[in-house]
Amino acid sequence: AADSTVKSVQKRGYVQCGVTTGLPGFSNPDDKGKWQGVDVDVCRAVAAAALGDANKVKYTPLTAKERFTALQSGEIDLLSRVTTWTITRDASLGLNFTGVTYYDGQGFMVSKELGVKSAKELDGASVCIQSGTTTELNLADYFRQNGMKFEPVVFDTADQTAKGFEAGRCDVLTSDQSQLYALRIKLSKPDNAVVLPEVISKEPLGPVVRQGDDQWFNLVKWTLFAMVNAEELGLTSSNIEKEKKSKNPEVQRFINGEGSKALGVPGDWAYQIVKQVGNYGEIFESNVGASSPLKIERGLNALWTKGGIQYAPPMR
Amino acid sequence: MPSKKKDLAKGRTAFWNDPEKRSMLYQIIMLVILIICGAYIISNTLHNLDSRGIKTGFDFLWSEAGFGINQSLIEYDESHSYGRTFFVGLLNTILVASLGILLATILGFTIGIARLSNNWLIAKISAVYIETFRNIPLLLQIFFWYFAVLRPLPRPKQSIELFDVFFLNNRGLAMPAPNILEGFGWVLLVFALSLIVVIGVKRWAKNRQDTTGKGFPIISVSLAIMLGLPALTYLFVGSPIDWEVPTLRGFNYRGGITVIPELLALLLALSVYTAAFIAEIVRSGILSINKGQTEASFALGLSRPKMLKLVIIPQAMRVIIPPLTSQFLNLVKNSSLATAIGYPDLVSVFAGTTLNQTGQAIEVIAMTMAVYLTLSLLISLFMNWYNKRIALVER
Amino acid sequence: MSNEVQQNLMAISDEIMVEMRSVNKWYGEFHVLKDINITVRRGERIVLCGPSGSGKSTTIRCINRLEEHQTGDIIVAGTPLTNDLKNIEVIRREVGMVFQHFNLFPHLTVLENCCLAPVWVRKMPKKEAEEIAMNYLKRVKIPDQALKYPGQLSGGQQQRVAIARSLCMNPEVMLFDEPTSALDPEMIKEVLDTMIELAEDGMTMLCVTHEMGFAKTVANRVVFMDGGQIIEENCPHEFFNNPQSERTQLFLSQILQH
Amino acid sequence: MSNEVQQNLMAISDEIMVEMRSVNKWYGEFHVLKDINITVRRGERIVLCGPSGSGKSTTIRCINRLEEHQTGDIIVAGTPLTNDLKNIEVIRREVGMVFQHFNLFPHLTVLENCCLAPVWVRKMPKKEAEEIAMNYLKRVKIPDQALKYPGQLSGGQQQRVAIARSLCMNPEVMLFDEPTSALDPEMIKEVLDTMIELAEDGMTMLCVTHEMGFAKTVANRVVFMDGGQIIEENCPHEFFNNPQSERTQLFLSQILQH
Amino acid sequence: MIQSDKKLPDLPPPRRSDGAFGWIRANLFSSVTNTLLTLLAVYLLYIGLVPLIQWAFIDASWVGETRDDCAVGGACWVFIKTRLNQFVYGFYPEELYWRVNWVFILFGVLITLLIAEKTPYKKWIVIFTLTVFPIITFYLVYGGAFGLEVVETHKWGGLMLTLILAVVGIVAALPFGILLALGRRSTMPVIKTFCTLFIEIWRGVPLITVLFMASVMLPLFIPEEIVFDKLVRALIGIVMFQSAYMAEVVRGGLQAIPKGQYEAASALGLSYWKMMGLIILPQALKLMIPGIVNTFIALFKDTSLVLVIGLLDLLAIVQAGLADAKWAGYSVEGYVFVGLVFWVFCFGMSRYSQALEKKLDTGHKS
Ligand SMILES: Nc1ncnc2c1ncn2[C@@H]1O[C@H](COP(=O)(O)OP(=O)(O)OP(=O)(O)O)[C@@H](O)[C@H]1O
Ligand SMILES: Nc1ncnc2c1ncn2[C@@H]1O[C@H](COP(=O)(O)OP(=O)(O)OP(=O)(O)O)[C@@H](O)[C@H]1O
Ligand SMILES: [Mg+2]
Ligand SMILES: [Mg+2]
Repeated sequence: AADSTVKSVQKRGYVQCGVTTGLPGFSNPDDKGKWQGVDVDVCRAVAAAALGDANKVKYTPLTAKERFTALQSGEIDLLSRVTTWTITRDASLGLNFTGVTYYDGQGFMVSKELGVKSAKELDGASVCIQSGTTTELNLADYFRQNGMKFEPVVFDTADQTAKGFEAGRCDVLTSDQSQLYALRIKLSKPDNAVVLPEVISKEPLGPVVRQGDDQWFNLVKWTLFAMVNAEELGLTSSNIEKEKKSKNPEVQRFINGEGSKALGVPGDWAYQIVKQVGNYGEIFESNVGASSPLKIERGLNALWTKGGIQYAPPMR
Repeated sequence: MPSKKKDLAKGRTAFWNDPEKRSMLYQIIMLVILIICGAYIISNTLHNLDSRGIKTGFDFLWSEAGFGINQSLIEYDESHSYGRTFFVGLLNTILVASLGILLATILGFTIGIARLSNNWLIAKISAVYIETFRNIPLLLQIFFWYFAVLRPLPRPKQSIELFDVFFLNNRGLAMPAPNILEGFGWVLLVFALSLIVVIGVKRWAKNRQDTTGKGFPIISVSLAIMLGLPALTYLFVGSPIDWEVPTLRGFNYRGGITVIPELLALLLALSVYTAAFIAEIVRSGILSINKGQTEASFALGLSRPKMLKLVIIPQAMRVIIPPLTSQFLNLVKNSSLATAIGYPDLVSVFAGTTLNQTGQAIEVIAMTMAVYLTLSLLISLFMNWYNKRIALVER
Repeated sequence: MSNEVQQNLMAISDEIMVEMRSVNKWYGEFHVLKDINITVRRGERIVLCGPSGSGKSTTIRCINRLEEHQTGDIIVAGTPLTNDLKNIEVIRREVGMVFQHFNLFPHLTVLENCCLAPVWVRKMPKKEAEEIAMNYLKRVKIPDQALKYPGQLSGGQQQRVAIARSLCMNPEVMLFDEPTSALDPEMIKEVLDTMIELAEDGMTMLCVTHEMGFAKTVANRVVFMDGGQIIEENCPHEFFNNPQSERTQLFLSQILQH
Repeated sequence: MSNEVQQNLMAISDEIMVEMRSVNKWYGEFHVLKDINITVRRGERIVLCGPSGSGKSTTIRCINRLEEHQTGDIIVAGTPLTNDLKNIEVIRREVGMVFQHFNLFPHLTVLENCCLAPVWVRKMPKKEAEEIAMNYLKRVKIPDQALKYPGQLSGGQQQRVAIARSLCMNPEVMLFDEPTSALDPEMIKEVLDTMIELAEDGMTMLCVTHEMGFAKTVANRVVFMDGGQIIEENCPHEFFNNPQSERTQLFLSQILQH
Repeated sequence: MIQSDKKLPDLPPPRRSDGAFGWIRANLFSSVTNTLLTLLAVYLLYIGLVPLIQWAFIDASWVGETRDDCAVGGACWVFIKTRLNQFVYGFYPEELYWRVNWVFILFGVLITLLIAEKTPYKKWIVIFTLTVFPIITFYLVYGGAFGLEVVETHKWGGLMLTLILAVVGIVAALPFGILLALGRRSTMPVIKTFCTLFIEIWRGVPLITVLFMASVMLPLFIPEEIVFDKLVRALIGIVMFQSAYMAEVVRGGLQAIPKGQYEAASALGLSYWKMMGLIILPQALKLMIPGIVNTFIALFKDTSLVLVIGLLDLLAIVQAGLADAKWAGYSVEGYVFVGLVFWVFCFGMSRYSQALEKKLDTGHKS
């Protein structure tokens, strides 16, 4: 009965975006309160596409356990909060995952002095973990499968989890690997902690929207694809102005905003994304990659052309 | 005033002037408004649920939970159902709340009485205690205690040991757990018997005290009987309990019972905080007792502690109970802050992880609120009953 | 009747039960008791009277240390009243006190009220204490109320329970602080009668009261206080018929007119 | 003086101001008022007396619906007292009431106490209400206290304010429920004097009181109640000197002895 | 037998001959138990206070900009100092602090005027505080009129947010509380039942579940078109919760008004609402002030719970600051600071309410 989300976002003038309560590299307020990170840039990209202005976003910090309720209830338009794509979530929570912004896997971080080299040695360990995550489920599976015991110590937020780990409440902190790196730099002595090599699960992280609004779903989905495609096409925030004159038909289609009618957004939507936010590679590098404190390798998240699995359907 | 008589003839009361009919009307209006509001909310909710593709229902309670919980009073592991997580959380809430009530009451009464001590230093320290702890948010205190408890405790390898069976470290306090073997029934039987004996001895001792005035060391004797006889039987039937002593294996002590530090910290925070309020209640309850009662007790030669015990506190209880009840209720509700430090209470386990894994917000929140309402109601009922029982008999 | 009672009264022994020697007391800066000297012998019955605020209550409350005096000596049944808790304890056992507002313990039955101190202070067996209590309750004529609570009794009955409660400790001296002034007129008599009986049995009594009839009937001496001092002290006959001081005369004229 | 006042009083008209016809009232199962019949004519002054708990207060509180009666009719100044809020409102405007405990509004000054009802119930302009109030305050002899708060006045002064407050509504009938019994003896007179003056001015009054002097001085009739019934009703002279019923005699003997 | 007929002089009380020593003896060592207790207390104070003072003052570092300026072993107040603005204003734009400051100043002045004994026109100040002041505050803090730039609520935080939540919560809860209390005392069964249920249900559930509901579930219950700000939703939750508590305070106040006041008012012909508005509530409200202040203290402390729904109140913003790797390891200082701020506010208020209670106790005899 009501407007589609695209319409109501445009009427309202901003995108309501659910993010974490603070996870460096993904969504974290700096000391001025300005939000930064990959997830935040996704929100900004959606705003750039829908409204032409990447700054028209309101962030709602959510704990892991609030996030789906907040999305279901309509409090937020878009959940961009390191959320793992699983079948239950996709199929039975009334939600739709729009794609994968980051291919992750669950790992372990231990304190160096324990001298543990492999996750297989963790029998009987206390594990700090964030509540309401797939991590919580994977962990149980992994230990059960390997016939090991563990004691879960469950916290509400990433910060608290790190605090608990630091205070020695547990031997291991488990989370998605990217987050482990992010949390590690929050420790007072980051060098005392090591991330174990094992990856025990697939954690494709991506933005989520409510089911039943295909236009909005498509917009978010194609915002992601646009960013990947831009990287593939070599379009960056600095060169896209110049590339406007490019002869490459693919670039032209990109800049002219193929599909804008159906998505219900302005014609330069893809251009605005790259112009104001950047392409996927840029976002990755500046937030979690080499030019960030996290220094995470591209790995799986490299373009399919470069040995990774980031692949976007063509824009035509 | 004949003019008045005319238009106010009896029996022709306009219905809005008849208080009964008027109140009827008000109530009907109120009901209608309530029903409309209710219907509006429900229809909105249904519509919203539908348009957002959320399925409702309690089926999820029977599906496998798949996550671990680090403290459970009933058997639980990942393969149990979400429904069971509800009971795990519920029991954990009840555990911390009831221990908290017990501790807070003891501490609160002690400090409330100490506040009135004629030792200047003690009175002042109690005052400082009260003013400090009741004026700082509980959440902050919970964080404080958590880190205050965690920080000085060693890692498991360097545990503080007591008698080689208790081990204290930052994973908690590991204690031996009893494994009951065959023959233990005898011990229980003897224990029951010794209870009966003790009751008999108590009767006899009271009788003797009443008739001859001679006291009898009833407490030590009954303790001896209650502990000694079963202990002898225990040895006689060949120690039918296998104490499972925790041992350090891998990262931590295995086996036995572990009291996790979250429980300890939460318990400390809740009881220290609530005790400050209870102390004030106790103090004002005591002060509300007429000065004449104190004077009469002194005039009879009672000492101060006896006066408090026999005369003042029993009377002050009447004044204390109602506000004490609301402190108990507050404590139960405040135990929900457990979630801040990861103690697996109802809010943390059920309204937290389970809600999140299943996405059934309405059902889960409704069940959680119902639990707190029920707990509150039970406590109120009990305290009201108790208060009635101790009410003064008057003409 | 006056004579009759006076004749029935037992002789006064020479033993001094209460002695106050130049006692002074201040409330903060306010000088309430000025140089009070009172001697009470065993078996004596003394009535204290005087206008409101003259320090009567304060005087008798000093005797069992409900108030602390600052200078002067108070000696009760041979024990000097000092800061020593032991002495205070001893004295309080020997001295019974009855208050204007009864001050019964409302959460205990009449019998329990009476037994409380014997059991907990004198460590008497409960059975024995109850027997004694019943005896005294009979004496104040309310044995049938023993199992009721104070709240269920009339004011006069309550005051009689208070008297019985004090008697249960078997005190050497009884202090009364306006025992009838909170009572309705019909009840005053029953309490006064109880007190008169007590006097007939030879109890040493120190009694603050405005009941001049009682003073005439049983007192050996009447002490008149005003402004924190003792103005006049005399046997009742002289005191009422031939008051010496002007202030006494004024007081008597006011109180007897009433 | 009695005769003098009686002579000064204005004649009683035939107009019936209050009529109670076989009024019955129960509190739960307890039958408090049994078949009460009272007729008060304009200018009449009636004193209700009787032992405590006999239902005097209840009777007069029924007249302005502070209590609801269950059977029988009450007609006040021509208006029948029914469930009709309009009627109740009309009656309350015509009937002033003075309580034992004054019930002044402690958060308002004396003047505001007096003006409240005229302004809010009679919708009188504030100026006018204040003028009237000052008039009545003069009449009860405390115009100089107008700006004080009730808490700053003595009991007697408070009761006179309460009377003035009622008068400000210009009532046809005044009800008094033991107006002097919460007062110290010195103050009783000032309130009684005010009431006597009011009577002299011809106010219709229904008064529950134990002040027999007042009854003798101003009452046209004395009504004696016991156990919820009217036992006897007579002019004061007959009532006091020649009581008919035994219960009246007993009551009088108790109350006059006091 | 005249003892003395002349009036003896009033003498000054004897000075304690034993001075301070006597005081100590009487108050600390009057008996064996007392002596033991005193010694125990002194010992506890010694092991508790000495390290605390050492840490908080003697070894503490006060000046500097970064963690390197902090000495080891003592408190590092530098952390608090560098972050103080954020702790007070949250992420409110720095150049607009003056707007918040004006509100603080105005609020302080109004409160002082209200608390002071002899302020003239107190009634008008109360009305101003309850009506005009909130509007001024709204436009100053939020903006959006008179050429003031809008500052979104998600930028609000710190002490400012804590105060806003608490003050708005209590002020808005008062009218609801009064209605609920009147309803609960009503003789009409439907209204009475509704109000009783409403009050008891809200009082029976924990605030964090209420906040959780308000923050994520409220949109489920209202039409999709209506959107509330997150802060507003938290406030709705707090107000609902608080009005139930307020209703009980009001009910207590109403019960303390003697029956005679109702009777006198009815006898004068006042209708129910006039009686309530003119006679009963003005008196009851005065009696309720201590209760209201106590509720306010409770609410003020409870505002810290909004951190579980992601609002950055004082406690949350300090915690966020603690998460900054640059300052890792100074959490104790952070918590001590928050504790101290809350304590100062709550202690001040509780003293005020105690003083009021005492005044009412002695001053209400009429
Ligand atoms: N605790 C106290 N602090 C200060 N002054 C007091 C205290 N108790 C009594 N007073 C004052 O001491 C004086 C004597 O009081 P006391 O009660 O002994 O008088 P009283 O002769 O018993 O009078 P009454 O007949 O009214 O009982 C009075 O002026 C009284 O106001
Ligand atoms: N609200 C009530 N509920 C039940 N019984 C009541 C109530 N009010 C009064 N009564 C009873 O009704 C009877 C008459 O009361 P009422 O106050 O009219 O007596 P009264 O003649 O005015 O006595 P007093 O001289 O003591 O004022 C008494 O027995 C009283 O206990
Ligand atoms: Mg006295
Ligand atoms: Mg009466």
